[in-house]
Amino acid sequence: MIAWILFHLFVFPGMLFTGILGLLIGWFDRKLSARFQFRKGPPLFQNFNDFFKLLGKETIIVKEAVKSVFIIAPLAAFAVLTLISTIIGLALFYQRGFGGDIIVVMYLTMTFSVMVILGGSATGNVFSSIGAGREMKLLLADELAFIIILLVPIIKSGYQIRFDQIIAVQQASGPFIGSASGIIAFIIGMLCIQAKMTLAPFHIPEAETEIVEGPFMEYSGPLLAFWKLNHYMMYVIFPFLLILLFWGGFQFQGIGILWAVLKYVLIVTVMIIIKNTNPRIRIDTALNFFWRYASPVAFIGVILAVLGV
Amino acid sequence: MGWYNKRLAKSLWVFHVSGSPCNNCDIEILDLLTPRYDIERLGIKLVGSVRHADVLLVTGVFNKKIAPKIKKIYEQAPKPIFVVAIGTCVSGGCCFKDSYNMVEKREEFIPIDMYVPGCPPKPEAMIEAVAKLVGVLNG
Amino acid sequence: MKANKIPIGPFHPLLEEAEYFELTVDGETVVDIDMEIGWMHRGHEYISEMKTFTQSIYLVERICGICSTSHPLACVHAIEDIDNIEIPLRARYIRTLVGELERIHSHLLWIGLAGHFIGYDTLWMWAWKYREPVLEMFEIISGNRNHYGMMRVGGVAKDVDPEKITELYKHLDMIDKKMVMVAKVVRDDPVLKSRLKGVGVLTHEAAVAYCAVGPTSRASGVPWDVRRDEPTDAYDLVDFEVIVLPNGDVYDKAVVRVLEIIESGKIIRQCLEKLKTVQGPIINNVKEISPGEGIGRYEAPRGEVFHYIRSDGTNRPIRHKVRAPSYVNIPTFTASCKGIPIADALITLASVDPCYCCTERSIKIIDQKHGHQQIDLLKSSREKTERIRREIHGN
Amino acid sequence: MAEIEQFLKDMGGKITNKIEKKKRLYFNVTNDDLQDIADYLFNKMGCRLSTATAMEMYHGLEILYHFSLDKTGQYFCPRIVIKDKKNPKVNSITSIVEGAVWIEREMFDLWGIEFIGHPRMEELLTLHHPGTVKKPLRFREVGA
Amino acid sequence: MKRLFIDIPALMDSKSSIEDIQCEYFYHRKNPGQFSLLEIAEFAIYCRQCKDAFCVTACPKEALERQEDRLIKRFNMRCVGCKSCILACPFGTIFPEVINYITAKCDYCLNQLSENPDFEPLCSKTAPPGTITMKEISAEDPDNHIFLYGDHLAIKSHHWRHKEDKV
Ligand code: SF4
Ligand code: SF4
Ligand code: SF4
Ligand code: SF4
Ligand code: SF4
Ligand code: SF4
Ligand code: SF4
Ligand code: SF4
Repeated sequence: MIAWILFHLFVFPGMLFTGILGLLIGWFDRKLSARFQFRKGPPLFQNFNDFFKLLGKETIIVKEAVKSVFIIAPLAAFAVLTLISTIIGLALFYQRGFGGDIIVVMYLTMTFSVMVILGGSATGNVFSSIGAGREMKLLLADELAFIIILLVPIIKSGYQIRFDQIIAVQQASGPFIGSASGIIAFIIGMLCIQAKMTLAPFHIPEAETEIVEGPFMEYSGPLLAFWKLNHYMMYVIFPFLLILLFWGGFQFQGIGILWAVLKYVLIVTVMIIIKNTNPRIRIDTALNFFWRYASPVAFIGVILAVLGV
Repeated sequence: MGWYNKRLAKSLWVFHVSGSPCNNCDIEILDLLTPRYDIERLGIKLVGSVRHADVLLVTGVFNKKIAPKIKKIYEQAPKPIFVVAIGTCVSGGCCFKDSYNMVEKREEFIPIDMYVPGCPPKPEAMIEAVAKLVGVLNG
Repeated sequence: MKANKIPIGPFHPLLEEAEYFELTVDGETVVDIDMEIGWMHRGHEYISEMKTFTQSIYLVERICGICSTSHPLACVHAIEDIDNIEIPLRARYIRTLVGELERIHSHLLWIGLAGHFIGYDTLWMWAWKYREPVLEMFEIISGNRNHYGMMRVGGVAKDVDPEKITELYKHLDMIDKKMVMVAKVVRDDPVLKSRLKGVGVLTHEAAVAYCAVGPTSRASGVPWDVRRDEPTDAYDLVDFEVIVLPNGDVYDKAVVRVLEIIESGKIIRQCLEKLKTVQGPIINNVKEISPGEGIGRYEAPRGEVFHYIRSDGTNRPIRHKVRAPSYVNIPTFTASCKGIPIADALITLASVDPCYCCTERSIKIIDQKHGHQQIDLLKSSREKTERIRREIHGN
Repeated sequence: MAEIEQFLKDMGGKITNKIEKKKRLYFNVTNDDLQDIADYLFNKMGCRLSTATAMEMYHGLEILYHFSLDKTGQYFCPRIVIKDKKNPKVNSITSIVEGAVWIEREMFDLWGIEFIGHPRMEELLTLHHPGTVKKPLRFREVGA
Repeated sequence: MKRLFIDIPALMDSKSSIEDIQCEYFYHRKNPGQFSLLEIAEFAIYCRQCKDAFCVTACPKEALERQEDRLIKRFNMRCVGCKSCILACPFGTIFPEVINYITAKCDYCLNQLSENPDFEPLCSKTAPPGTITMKEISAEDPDNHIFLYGDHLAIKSHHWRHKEDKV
């Protein structure tokens, strides 16, 4: 039993699986982005090379930094993501869940953002602090909409707050994305993900050329490697979450495998296209957008879900 | 360290340090990133923070005002770090070596691993330098 | 405060020369600006005085990679001014050809960067893409992409053969079309227009008081262009217009530059046409420079480059003074930046084209009311563009 | 050249050692007359101050101002000779020509010439220099 | 008339290096004006004025030219300091250290002399005593091997023409 838990946590579908898949899909992202800019893009295993290289580098802890927070933040964030990926993966691949897991995941994603904020502000660097501040505001912006859309599958699955139940309902009666409320929630969900992963147009905290990579500016070596890995793991976690909540999860019989891969790649591709065709927006525009438009729309989705549409 | 070096060779992140150059080397470095030469193919990426760098591209004859800053930059970089000197300026002082405002030994401020001569070196020459560096790392 | 020490100044992601600006702001408005230079001081004048005249030409070429033919040109003009040395006609056309090509490449570089600064990256990519053929033309003419080494006292170092001319025509035809396109974009794009119009105005009076030169002053209605006022080389033999606009804002400066690109294209065509027929030597072999002083200037892409050379009859100068255009243009910030919103500060700084990378993208800002803080200029600049874009396109 | 004649007529009493070349006019003025000459050239004739060159000659330091009359391409170059190499002082023309601020600061930096009446007489190039520099940068004592 | 007087044999014999002599003009300190004087002396006094001058033919940059007064002159904007002329001269009259790529010119400190007739140039102060001096010399004195060149230069050396009784 313990062995299985460890296996799930560290190998499949947790740390190892998510990490590797994330790095691969990260390559996909870079390659596609390069094609958008008429370039060739990096080779397939680029992200692995980057990751292992960073592991071997020196870690510089800045004098001004709060040492413990500085070190713990990326590792804790990594642990949080591993946990999320395990929970989501278990639901997706083994149809296993536990009561309230959806709420746990919700809290964990929030914890991750908090880790970024802590890590950024721990460095004592102005630019990092600006980045951390922006991350905080972005969290404020997208969190409400994110929580609201989580309600939709819960309502639609008959007030089940378990992933396995949500999947079961969808497999029985078709994915939620087929319904009006489902599609609304899915679209808002995509936007929230874009913000949570700080991809364009919401890459405000990491604005590379402006504030020199934001919260992660002062990180180097293994700690930076973990931040990068975290980033790529999110490329797995969030699309999986969307598939799980709205798109009926994965089936692993026959054509189902292909279909599963397709679903995943489709979501990621859409994310990358959004990322490459949009300029950066301002933080208050983002706040405005989420509070004024996204959240109310998400709320309409919830009402529709209650009405059963 | 062979395995690690191979990883390193495939993932060189560069940071650009300019110490009183004439800009031309810098422009040619930027040219490397444009679609025409696209060094991301080789895993090379221009990063914005010196903390993320594996390679420092140094240009220019350091004048006395900027040299201490360059030393500081080097200290901020995580080791192992490679320093590639782009242009004749860094390697030989070019035509500025007689000036009163130049530091005499640039190596005192930043240990240089590789020189790419040329004024400015062609982008192809810089790519070759990278290839050499990769070759060294691969053993 | 540690913020002052962040090496954001000298070393910034997209290649910077080190230059340090200090803005004093009151709320959102810039009230004062201070600049610190000297990170690039290499003692050119001093070195030049230890070299021969011929060596000096190649030395001043290395003042900067962007104006890398304007300085040698002004330098040879100064040497030739000492003795009124005659230059063969063919050499004059070649000099003009190289000088105008450089103007195109430099202005394109600026337009691209200005686009980047206001968050208009398409323009950036465009401009830089079309800059490549210009560099190729340089490679055809001189064999090098950047430092051409074409100038000599009394002429030029390399000839332009007929087969080179045909190839240059090919490149030129291509660039010409694109340039008209770029000009159209800069002049007609509503977003660009409302983003740049009325921003960072340098009044006519201020331009005169600060002795500004080049596009910076011509956009403020100061109609001076060394090419026309003191025609050297082939400038009195070719037709071109001096572009002067009245308003002094960033928009006018941009328009002056794009129109100049088109004018340069015309000049290049005329030169190539003449080079087909005008034959003769390309250098007048100079034996000796007599004692005396000479002033040479050339209208570089950024304005008048000024060289003063004093000779004592030997083969090296006893005083060589160089004044680059940015040196007089940068102090105009004091006039043009006061009272403008922070979001406009960066593009205003960039508008005089202070050597492409002189302008810092993030600047230490001292807020008179709230103490020190860091504000991201590039960001606020881009945000404003975004805002205008929304207003124009309706969300 | 009408401008030169007019100039010589109005200011002829203040200038010495006139050297006339094609489109160039070099002449010596005294420190006291400098501001008058600059005022005349800049405000009355509409010249532009290209720059000023300081140089070290056997008899002391020289400052050569370059006023450009852009309409005709004519240059007027007033020259000032400072005999006192140890402690050179000149009247500043910044009150007349705003653009001279940096030019004069640079001369202070390189040659140690002090400009009387300059609003901000401090180094331009070596301001906040981290190391110790021998100032002024260019000045060498003759015979050393 | 005051002339700058150079005693070349004494200068060559003196142990101090010729490079140590300084010139009043700081900007050409590393290569002071005496070199140009020595060059003049070489071409004026030692040179045999070959009819078909080897040095002129040898120069790849056409920097050497025979002037109307039959003396050879080097034009320094053309000379690249290759020293071929030195190799070519069959009489060994051109000394390598004198033919410089970067040249400086002596103006006999005329400016300073006009202000102060008793002026003593820096070269005279820094040279071995007696080898370079500013002094009153009214006429050539072949018996003491003192020859004039131009208005301001007096050279003490063995003139080949005088030796062969051609003057
Ligand atoms: S030859 Fe070129 S690279 Fe060498 S010192 Fe001279 S300018 Fe520099
Ligand atoms: S090596 Fe040449 S091109 Fe490069 S910075 Fe130095 S002078 Fe400029
Ligand atoms: S004005 Fe700028 S681009 Fe031109 S030479 Fe000077 S530094 Fe270079
Ligand atoms: S006489 Fe004067 S100029 Fe001539 S070498 Fe002596 S010090 Fe120099
Ligand atoms: S050293 Fe000068 S003069 Fe003599 S051969 Fe060479 S180039 Fe000619
Ligand atoms: S050094 Fe000068 S003269 Fe000699 S071969 Fe080279 S270019 Fe020709
Ligand atoms: S120096 Fe040597 S290689 Fe050169 S020409 Fe003379 S003998 Fe030939
Ligand atoms: S070869 Fe010698 S002796 Fe003959 S002219 Fe030339 S320098 Fe004089």
